[in-house]
Amino acid sequence: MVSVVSRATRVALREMALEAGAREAATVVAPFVVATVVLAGLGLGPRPDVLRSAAPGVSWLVVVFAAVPLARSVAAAEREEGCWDLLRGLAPASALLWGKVAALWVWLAAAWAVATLLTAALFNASTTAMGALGGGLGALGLAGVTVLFGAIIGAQRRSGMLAVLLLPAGLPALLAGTQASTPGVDAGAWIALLVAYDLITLAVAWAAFPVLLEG
Amino acid sequence: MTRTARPRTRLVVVGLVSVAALGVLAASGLQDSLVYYRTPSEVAARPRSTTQRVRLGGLVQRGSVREDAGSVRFVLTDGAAEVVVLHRGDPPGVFQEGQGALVEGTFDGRRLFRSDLLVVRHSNEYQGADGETYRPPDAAVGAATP
Amino acid sequence: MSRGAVERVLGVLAALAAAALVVLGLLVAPPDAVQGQAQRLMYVHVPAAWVAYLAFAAVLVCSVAYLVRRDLAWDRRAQAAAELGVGLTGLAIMLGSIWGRPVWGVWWTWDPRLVTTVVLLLVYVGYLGVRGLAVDAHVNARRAAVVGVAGFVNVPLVHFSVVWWRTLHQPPTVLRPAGPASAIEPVMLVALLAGVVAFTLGAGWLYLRRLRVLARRAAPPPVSVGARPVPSVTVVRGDGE
Amino acid sequence: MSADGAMSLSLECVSCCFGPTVALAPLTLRMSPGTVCLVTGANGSGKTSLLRVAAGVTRPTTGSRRVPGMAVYLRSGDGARAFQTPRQAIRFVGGMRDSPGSVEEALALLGLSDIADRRVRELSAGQRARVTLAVALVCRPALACLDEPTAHLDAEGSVLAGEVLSRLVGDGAAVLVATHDDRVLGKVADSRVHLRDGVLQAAPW
Repeated sequence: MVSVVSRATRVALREMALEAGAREAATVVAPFVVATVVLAGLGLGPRPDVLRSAAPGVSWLVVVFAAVPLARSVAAAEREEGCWDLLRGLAPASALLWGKVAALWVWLAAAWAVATLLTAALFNASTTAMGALGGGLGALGLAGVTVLFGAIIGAQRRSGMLAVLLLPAGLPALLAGTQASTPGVDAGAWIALLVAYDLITLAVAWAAFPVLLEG
Repeated sequence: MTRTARPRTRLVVVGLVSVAALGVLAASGLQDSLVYYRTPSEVAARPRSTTQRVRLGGLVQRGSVREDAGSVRFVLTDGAAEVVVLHRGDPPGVFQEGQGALVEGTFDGRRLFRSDLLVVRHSNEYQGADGETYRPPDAAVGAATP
Repeated sequence: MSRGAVERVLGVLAALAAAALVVLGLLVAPPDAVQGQAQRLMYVHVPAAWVAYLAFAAVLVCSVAYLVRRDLAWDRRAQAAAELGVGLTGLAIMLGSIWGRPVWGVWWTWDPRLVTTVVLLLVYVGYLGVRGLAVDAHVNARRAAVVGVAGFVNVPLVHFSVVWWRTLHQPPTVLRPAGPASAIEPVMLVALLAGVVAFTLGAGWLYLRRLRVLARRAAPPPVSVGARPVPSVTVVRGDGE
Repeated sequence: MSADGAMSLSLECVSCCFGPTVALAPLTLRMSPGTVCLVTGANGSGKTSLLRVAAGVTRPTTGSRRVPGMAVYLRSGDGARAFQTPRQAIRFVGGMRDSPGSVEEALALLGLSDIADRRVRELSAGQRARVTLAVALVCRPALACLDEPTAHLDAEGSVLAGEVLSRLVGDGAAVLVATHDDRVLGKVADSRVHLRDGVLQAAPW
C-alpha cells in the first residue's frame, strides 16, 4: 500500500514536472477556456440577466470540453514519445492510475477556476463557496473518467470517439456542478450527487484500468 | 511490483462503492431538486419572481378552457392549488379538459401565468374511443401524480 | 437444427409476427380516446426501446464473458448486439419524436427520459467507435468490453428515469407494479405484445446474420502449433563464443 | 542446463499475428539469468514483435510467456519524454525501482553528465540512444528487451552499449537485443537467433 502511494506520488510529480517543462496543459487549455467564455458571452447575446444565469453552465461546459484535449496526456503523449511501454512495466496499474488522476484533477480544477473567474468578470456572475466545492468534486470525478477514456483511446487517432464517450460520462459533473454553483439553488443535494459520481467513476476506473494496460 | 487485485475482487469493490454512492444519493434529497416541472401547489408555497421562467405541470380543469383568436386561457390544477394560464398560440390538437398539461413561461402579477410553450402530458393509460367497453379506473389522478 | 435453418425459421417467424403486428396495430386496435391515431406509434416505439435494452443487456453479458474467457467469439456477439442496440435506440428516439409532435406538441423536450436515452445512444456509438483503434483484435475487444460493461449503467437509468423523476414522458404501462391490466385496453395490449414479439424475432434474425458475417470476416489466427516442429532455442551462459 | 523454473524468460510455442499477418511464427525461446541473446534479421522479419512479446507489451497470439520479475521493452530513443531532462527521466525510473543511487552512476557511465539538465528534445538522436541505455540500466530488469540499442550511436557509444549489456548481465538480467550491429555487441552475446519472415532459424543458419 505504501509503495503504491509513493509510486503514485512519483507519477503525479512527474506529470507536474512535465507540465512545468512543456506547459502543454496551460498552452492548450488556457486559450481554449478564454476563447470559449468570450465566444459564449457573444453567442448568448447582450442581455446581462441571460449571461449571469448562463455563467455556471458555461464554466462547466468549458471544463467538460477541456477534458478531451487533456486526455492526450494519459496515454497518447506517452506513446508518441516512447514512454508508454516503459511506464506500463515500471508502475503498478493503481499507481499509474492515481498519479494520472491526481494530475488531471489539478488541470481540470484549474480550468474550472479560470472559467469561473472569467465568467464572474465578463458575465458579472457571482460565485459561491458551494460552487467552489462542486468545482473540486466535479473535477475529481471528471479526472477519473478522463484517465479511463484516455487509456482506452490511447492514441491521437479518432479523438472524436473520445469526445463521444467522454462528454456523456461527464454529464453528471456538468449538471450537478452547474446547479451547485447557481446562486439560489439548494446546493447540498447536488454536492451529494457529485460525491456519488466521484465514488463511482473512481471505482470503475480503478477496476478497469489494469485491463486496459495489458499488452 | 504490487500485485493487481483479482477481477472478481475489483467487481465486488465497484459494487460496494456503487451501493454506497446510491446511499449518498438517497440521503441527499436530490429527488426534490431534479424535477422537470413544478406543480401549482409548489409555486403557491414559494415567493414568485416575475422574471424567472417556470415550467408548470398539472391537470387542465374541466370547464375552464376559453379559446380566443391566437390564445387560450385555462386553469391548471393539481387538486390543491390553481393557476390561471394565458397561453399565446394555438394549443396542440390533443389538448383537452381533464388532461395533463405542461406550460412554460413567467408569472404576471399574483395569479396569471403567461405561457409561450404548451405541451400536453399524456397518461400511461390507453383506451379505445368507445369508452363503454372499457373504462380504466382513476384515469385522471394517474396523469397528474406519477 | 443447423445454424442456417435456425436463421431461416427466425426470419419466417419474424415476417409472420410483423404481418400480425400490422393487422393488429393498424386495423384491429382502436384509436386511443385521447391521442387518436398517433397512439398507434406505441406499437413500434415501445418494442424498439425494449429490444434495445435487451441488446444492451446482451452486450453486458458478452463483454463480461469476453473479459473472463478472452475468446473473440464473445466479442463478436457483443459487437453484433451493440450494433442492433444502437440502431433500435435511434429508431425508438425517432419514433418517439414523431409520436411526441402531435401528442405533446413538441418534437423534443429536455425531459430526463429523453436526455438519458440520447446519452445511451452516444455511449454505445462510442462503444462501436472504440473498436478498430488498435491493430490487435484482443486490444480492441478489451477496450470495447470495458465500455460495454460501464455503459450499461445507463440502461436502468433510462428505464427508471420516468419513475424516479417527474417527467413529461409517461411512466411504464406494462412493466408497472400494478401490472398492465388496469391501464390499457386488452386489444391494445395484444397489439403491443405482437410488436414486441415481431421486434424480438426480427432482431434475433438480424443478429444471427450479422454474427455470421463477423465470424466469416474474423478468420482464425493463421498459425497452428503442432503442425510442424517449433524451433526452439535455449540461451545459457557462454554459449556463443 | 538449468531447470526451467530458473529461466529469466521462457516463451513456449509463442506466436504473434495481426489479423491475417503472421509477424512471428510459433517458436520457443528460453533465456537463463545473466545471458545476452542477439536477434538479427532483415527489416520486417519479426524482431520487434519477438522483443515486444518477450517484454509482455504485446500479447502473444498463441503460447505462453513467463518472466519472473520486471521486463522492459526499449527502442533506441525511448524512455524519456521530450520535455524531460535526462536526469529527470532517469531519476523517475530509479525512484520507481527504488534504486536512486544508480542514477548519477548511469549518467556518468553513458557520458551524459554534461547534458543531464538539457531537455531531451534538444538532444541528438545518438544522445537520446544513450539516455535509453541509461534508463535500461537504472530499471534493473529481470529481462531487458533492447530494440536497436546502437542505432545512431558512434563507435564509442557502441562500445558503451556493450558495457551496459555487461552490467545488466552482471546484475543477473537476461538481455534480448535486436540489432544489425553484431561486431560490437557480438562480443558480449551468449547466443544469436536469426529471424526470416517471422520464422526463427535454428542456429547455425
